[in-house]
Amino acid sequence: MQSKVGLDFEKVRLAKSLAEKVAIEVQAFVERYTTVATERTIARALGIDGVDESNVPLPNVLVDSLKEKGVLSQGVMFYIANAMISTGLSPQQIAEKIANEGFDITKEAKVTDPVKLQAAVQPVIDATIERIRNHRLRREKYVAEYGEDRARPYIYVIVATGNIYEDVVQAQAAARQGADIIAVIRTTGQSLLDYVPYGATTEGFGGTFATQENFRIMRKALDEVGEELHRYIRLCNYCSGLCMPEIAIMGALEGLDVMLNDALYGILFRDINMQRTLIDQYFSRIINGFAGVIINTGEDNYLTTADAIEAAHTVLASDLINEQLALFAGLPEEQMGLGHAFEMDPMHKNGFLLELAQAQMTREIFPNAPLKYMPPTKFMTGNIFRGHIQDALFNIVGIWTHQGLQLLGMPTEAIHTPFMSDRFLSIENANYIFNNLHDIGEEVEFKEGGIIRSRAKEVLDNAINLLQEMTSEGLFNTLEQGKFGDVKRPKNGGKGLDGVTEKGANYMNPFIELMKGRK
Amino acid sequence: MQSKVGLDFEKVRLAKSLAEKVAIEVQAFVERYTTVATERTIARALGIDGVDESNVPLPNVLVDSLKEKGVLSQGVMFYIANAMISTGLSPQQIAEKIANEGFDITKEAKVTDPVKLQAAVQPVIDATIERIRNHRLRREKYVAEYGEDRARPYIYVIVATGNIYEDVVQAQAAARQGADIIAVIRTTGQSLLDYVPYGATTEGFGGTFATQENFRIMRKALDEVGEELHRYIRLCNYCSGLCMPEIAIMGALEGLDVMLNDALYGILFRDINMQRTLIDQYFSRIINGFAGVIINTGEDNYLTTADAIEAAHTVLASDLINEQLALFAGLPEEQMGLGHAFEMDPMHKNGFLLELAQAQMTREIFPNAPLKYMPPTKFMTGNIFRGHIQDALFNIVGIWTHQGLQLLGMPTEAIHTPFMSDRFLSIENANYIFNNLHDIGEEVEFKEGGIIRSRAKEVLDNAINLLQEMTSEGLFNTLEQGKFGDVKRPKNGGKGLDGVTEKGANYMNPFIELMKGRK
Amino acid sequence: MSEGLYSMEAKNYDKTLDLKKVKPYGDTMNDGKVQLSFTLPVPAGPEAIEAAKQLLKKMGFENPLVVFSQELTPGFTFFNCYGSSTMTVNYADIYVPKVESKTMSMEACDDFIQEKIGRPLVVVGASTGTDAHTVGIDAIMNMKGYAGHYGLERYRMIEAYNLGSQVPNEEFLAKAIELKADALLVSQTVTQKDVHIQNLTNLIELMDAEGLRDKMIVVCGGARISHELAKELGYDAGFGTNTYADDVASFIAEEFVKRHNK
Amino acid sequence: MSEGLYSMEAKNYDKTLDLKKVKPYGDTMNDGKVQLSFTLPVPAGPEAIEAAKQLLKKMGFENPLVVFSQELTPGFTFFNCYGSSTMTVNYADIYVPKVESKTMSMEACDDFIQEKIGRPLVVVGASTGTDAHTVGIDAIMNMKGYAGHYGLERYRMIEAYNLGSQVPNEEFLAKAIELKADALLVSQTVTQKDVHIQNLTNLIELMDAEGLRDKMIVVCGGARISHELAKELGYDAGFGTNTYADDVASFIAEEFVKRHNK
Ligand code: B12
Ligand code: B12
Ligand SMILES: Cc1ncc(COP(=O)(O)O)c(C=O)c1O
Ligand SMILES: Cc1ncc(COP(=O)(O)O)c(C=O)c1O
Repeated sequence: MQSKVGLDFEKVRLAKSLAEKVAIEVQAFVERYTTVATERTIARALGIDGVDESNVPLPNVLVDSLKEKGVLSQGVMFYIANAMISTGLSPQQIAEKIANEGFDITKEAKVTDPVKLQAAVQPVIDATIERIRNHRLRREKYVAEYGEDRARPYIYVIVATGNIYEDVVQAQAAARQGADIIAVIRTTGQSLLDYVPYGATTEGFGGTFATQENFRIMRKALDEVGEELHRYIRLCNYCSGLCMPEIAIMGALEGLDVMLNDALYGILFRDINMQRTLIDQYFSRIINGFAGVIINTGEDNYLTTADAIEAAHTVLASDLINEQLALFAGLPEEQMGLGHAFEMDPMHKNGFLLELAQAQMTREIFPNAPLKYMPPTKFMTGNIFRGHIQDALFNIVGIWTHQGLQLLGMPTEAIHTPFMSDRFLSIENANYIFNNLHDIGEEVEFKEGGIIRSRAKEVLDNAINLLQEMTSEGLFNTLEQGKFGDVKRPKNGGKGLDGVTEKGANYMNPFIELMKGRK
Repeated sequence: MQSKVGLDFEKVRLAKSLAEKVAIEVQAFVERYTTVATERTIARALGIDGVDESNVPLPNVLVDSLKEKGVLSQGVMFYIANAMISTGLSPQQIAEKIANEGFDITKEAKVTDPVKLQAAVQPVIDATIERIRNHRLRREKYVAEYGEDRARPYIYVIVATGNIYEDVVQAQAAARQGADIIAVIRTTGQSLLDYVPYGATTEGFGGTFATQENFRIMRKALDEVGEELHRYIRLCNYCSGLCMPEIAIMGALEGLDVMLNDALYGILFRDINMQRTLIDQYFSRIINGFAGVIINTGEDNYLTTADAIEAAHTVLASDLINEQLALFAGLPEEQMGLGHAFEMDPMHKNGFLLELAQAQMTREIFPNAPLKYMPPTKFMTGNIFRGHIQDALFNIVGIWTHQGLQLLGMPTEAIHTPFMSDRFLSIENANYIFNNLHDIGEEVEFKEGGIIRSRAKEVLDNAINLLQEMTSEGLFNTLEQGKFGDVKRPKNGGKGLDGVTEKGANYMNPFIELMKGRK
Repeated sequence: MSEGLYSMEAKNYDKTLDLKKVKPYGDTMNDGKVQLSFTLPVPAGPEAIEAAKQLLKKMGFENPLVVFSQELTPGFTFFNCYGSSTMTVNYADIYVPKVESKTMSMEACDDFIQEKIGRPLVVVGASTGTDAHTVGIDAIMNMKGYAGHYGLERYRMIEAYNLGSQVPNEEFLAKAIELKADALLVSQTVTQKDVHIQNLTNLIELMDAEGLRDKMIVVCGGARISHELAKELGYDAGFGTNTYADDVASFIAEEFVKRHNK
Repeated sequence: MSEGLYSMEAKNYDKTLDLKKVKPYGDTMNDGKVQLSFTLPVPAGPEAIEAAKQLLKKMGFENPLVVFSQELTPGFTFFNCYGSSTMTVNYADIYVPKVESKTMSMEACDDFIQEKIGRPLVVVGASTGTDAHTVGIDAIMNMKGYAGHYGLERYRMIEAYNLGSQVPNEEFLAKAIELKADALLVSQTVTQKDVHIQNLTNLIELMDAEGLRDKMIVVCGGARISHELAKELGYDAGFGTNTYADDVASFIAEEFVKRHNK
């Protein structure tokens, strides 16, 4: 490939190998541990669902009972398999028994032969694997039938009424107007809950609870409107946070297509403990990889706290690390929605040229990734008219550099979560630009030694320098020093560290084997 | 010069020589005639101003009296000079005498020696020349003192309240927001009046009367705000129409900077007789040339009635002819605001690339002309949000291809003449884009054989074909056939033909000699 | 663990749609959300923002929010605002008069005229008064048509005369009489200071005076014309944006048959 | 010849500015022009347009004009409208309470504190409650500052502690007591369902309960915070957009001196 911005692909290779070094260290750490969330995920993968009398989800009941007894390190799978052998009950029945009768699952755990244990749970595991695979096939069938114009970014919009039924109205309206991906924004701070709420929900703040029932309702609504429109409409939700792998498996079970799935986001912007969430991330990405779900990473957020010109290289460095971490989890490049953003001060002279350079550079460094490109947010104001143009420039860069998932900006970004009409105006904006400038990327070349090529080189060079430092410092220290997003996070600070345990002797998670890197 | 769109400059030369042929024929015709408007212009240049009891302007009183007596062909200058010699009165006093006392100026016209006649009027002529020159120097002094960024188009906005005093408020507001040129739109249909109203006016429809007093009021207001801002603010008005040279001289006397000045516009869009207005145009352009006034031509209008993709070459052909006609009138290239427009259906796939091609092509074909670039109007709707983006794309093409005068589009184009806030939003739009994409034209190259280069070639080729036809048909026939703007106009149809007369034996107009091609 | 992080109080208004009391919709039924922008002739500052909010309250908005304000020039401040309207509209009871003809294709219309009338209809159109806009009337009449709909000149059973723009009403009528027009088409684009109302009214008065009003079908059109307005002014029909020749031709043909129904 | 082509009737309203009766301004004083956009939960069509117009009339608009309408999804129609408001505001009588301190430069402020107080002031800030937005409080406190104004951490005579975001009020107060804070800074960005009002009120209640309210200067800020609102909620001052560290530092220093004025 010939680089349009004059990238030196030797340097790109260097950057990737440095990022790999950083990631190897993280990965070595991560594989030694499990967390309450990871264990609840296994519980869900074994078919455990529902809540107890006081609305506590059964996976929490189960995992908390193990934690209280200090045996979480052996993992859910070990105890459930044992209990299935000893009681003949299904995992769900076992969980209900714990909730209703105070059944002590740890007492009966006598079998330690992994072969026997695995045999006991195999039918349940197979059912889960089958269900996830069927959703993947369902998606592939729709896409094959309807087709799509891959030269344009997907039009990606959010709905955020707080009420899943109102969300459906908004989502179907958006699909009819031209949206390709609907993201149901989670209620404020759900990422900090150490459980996933249950059932259909109608009250949230600036977003709707991510629940399995809500996923199901929206999936159905989008399949319906997709059939009406003869276009496959993708559904997106958020698994970053304290329940990362749990939401991932719920999404996989309900046929979601896109998941925000990034430990770094949680660390930096939600003050979630870094050890906890990096461990969770590993399993969550294995699941998303297997389910054919595109993940999104959150580097775009760095530019909401740090300066978009000064800190552009931190976005790239983080994307490179995220790529390596995703590869370790067996997630194919085609599912890596690595994040970046259009966040420069609109008053910056030639700022558009810098944005263009960065977007094209990112495109070329990750040629197979469906890059997630985030709109201006920081410099959006109550002036919706100017805001609409900022979004138009963002859309121009999107079509020009073939971004993958274009999260549309809304003119009312600085004011409120989108009205139905805001979304209409934004989709109209994107459709207009994507069509009217459709082939501009193929038409235009960038001058040697110009602002654009120089900028691409500068950002890559700076990212390499940062990665070089990181290979000696390690990711954890780098985060402690505030290199990303100007936010400093202590290794043992933040939320959720008490949910982490080293894996014990009997620990088992056959899903990793079955799902990692597979379809 | 290297063409960015791969233009063949041999073809450009061919096109210009064809256009010259068309123009020569027109010019030969034009020089043989005079008109009531041209004669009123001479009257004004001799200092005649004011109105009679029934509000008829004195230049009209004078010229009508000659026309009634059937001696218009000898021209105003001949009679005034004679009357000055015989009565010792000034031209103004003579005109008043005609208005008040029914004085018959034709009776006393005995002197026929041009040298004697010229000597009589010389002091009056000198005063006029001096006054116009001083305005030119005034402008040059301001511009030298304040400086300007010529890499960006001038920001050109209209005011159109109907009330000159309200216009001043709007104009000063616009200047403070960043406007470089203020055009005071004329009241609807003033171009069809065969006189120029007198005095300050406060009631017009969708525009304010062009009067000499209104020019003076606005000039003063703009000089004031320019001093406040330390930027020279240009004033624009309209002389196309039945009073073309008359308004030109009024503008020259009051220090206007830009004048819409195009016979073709009047013919096609106001149904003004083509002979009449082409004759008037000649003198008007001589005046504008001398006064340092940038003229604007109206080719942009063609695309409001014809299709912007199909008819692009008619705009170019007409610009080429207008260039030649302007050169015949001694108007330097640096004052030729040749018109073109961004008028494609926004839903056209890759339409932006075609617009870009045409704008760059026009830029290169007229490298020294301060091209006037008109915004989308035809495809503007009541959707002001989408409209604001259409205008943003227009602004992008403007900065990218270094247009000269960017007449800003207003989001409310399809709704009403601009509110103060509409203008603010439009100027904000342009300032944002011009700064944020400032050097894009230098950064970017167009692919060989791509859509952009092919389009430029196609339009130039089609224009050459059309000009080739026109060299045999002549301009008049071409207009009769509806080749421009899909509008057909008969040679003897339209308004104002009865104001045309062949020049007589004693006819004289020393201003042509004194002003044409001079400073 | 299960204690919610946030209070979950319901939005405290009825969220069902009542067509007798329709309210604006932001993202929830009956939330009343409206966006407004305007300029006030006062300098920027907290007092200006307060003035804008008071204005919104007078218009019946709850929770007025000034999200942007900017002084445009000394003494004039621009605002962008949001608010929840407390006003409702009885949509169920709205009745708007509409052109009642069914639009036929060109071929169908020609056949209809041939069969029911047996001779071509004469249609004379113009952009009248001081109005110089021709694109609208051209869209309806010109051979080549508009947006894929052929114009009246192409109809086999319509004899169409397009007089162009800036045609005074007197001239227009004279020509109509001369051509024995069955129908007149008047286009009006400029509406500033209601110049179109005056001009349209004037034509009907002239026709009344000459006893012609009942002899011809008279139709007007333009971006700001509605059927309702046209009826008020004494026209047989009015057409706004997104009208095509087939709409007009069908109306004229059907109206003609209705009138001459033996 | 002199007969005008057009009637020249005056705009028939008073065009002088009366600050007791301020009206929106389009391009002429008192023309009342306002732009509005909104969605109604009804299908597109003439009835929808009529409904939009009726709504505008109820809001007090004359000549309501629907210039654009589009069905967003079946049953929901978006409108862009213009109208002339008949409402007026008495601008002359508006009084808005404002922060009364004079903003000093960082150096001047440090000198002022040194001279009048003689010791550094302790300032503790946070984005409290469930609010995760830190950029606002960082803009005020961080060393590097914001838009060219250094933050409080850089002030020689201010000891600044930034506790970050999502800090519960209890924790915030505990820390303030521990650090012997002279002033508290609370940032609130999320305002959905008035969560900020509840959270801000709760802090003051806690302080009252512990008898701390008079011992500390308490200031809040955020994009949707006004001084007026802050005062209502029991704070000493409130700061909105375009606030910088120097505004806040000056206020705190002057207020401190005022209170401890012997
Ligand atoms: C093109 C144009 C021009 C061209 C006209 C070229 C020409 N030969 O027509 C030129 C440049 C000459 C021009 C001049 C002026 N214009 Co002009 N112009 C426009 C523009 C950009 C487009 C109008 C158009 O062609 N629309 C496309 C046609 C197809 O749509 P339509 O007319 O609505 O027609 C459809 C229907 O309404 C209907 N229809 C129309 N007529 C009829 C008749 C019948 C019988 C039927 C059945 C149906 C029907 O069918 C058509 C097809 O669907 C509009 C802005 C805009 N974007 O709308 C301004 C606009 C109309 N112009 C405006 C103005 C003010 C002027 C000027 C007065 C400006 C000036 N001071 O110089 C002048 C003078 C005009 C005059 N005396 O009349 C204003 C009018 C404001 C108002 N509401 O009063 C507008 C809205 C721009 C603005 N924001 O100021 N203009
Ligand atoms: C950056 C950002 C984020 C970042 C925050 C990163 C961070 N660490 O801060 C991230 C991505 C994490 C985020 C998350 C969310 N956000 Co957010 N976010 C924004 C954004 C784009 C910019 C805010 C900003 O940084 N402004 C710049 C600063 C400098 O301005 P400022 O805060 O107004 O501060 C100035 C003054 O107000 C004042 N000031 C502020 N605080 C204080 C305090 C004192 C004492 C003083 C004196 C002065 C003062 O001084 C400052 C300097 O002048 C806005 C949209 C926008 N363009 O405004 C949305 C926005 C604020 N977010 C919003 C929402 C809804 C959310 C989420 C809830 C979305 C979700 N469902 O996931 C989440 C969760 C947040 C939570 N629980 O709090 C909404 C809030 C709507 C509302 N009014 O309630 C907004 C308006 C976007 C929208 N249209 O929906 N967001
Ligand atoms: C990677 C990632 N995950 C999750 C979120 C949203 O998380 P929360 O629900 O915490 O707001 C974001 C928001 O920007 C994100 O970028
Ligand atoms: C060359 C030219 N002259 C004059 C005008 C305006 O003339 P009128 O006053 O007739 O509207 C235009 C308007 O577009 C124009 O392009």
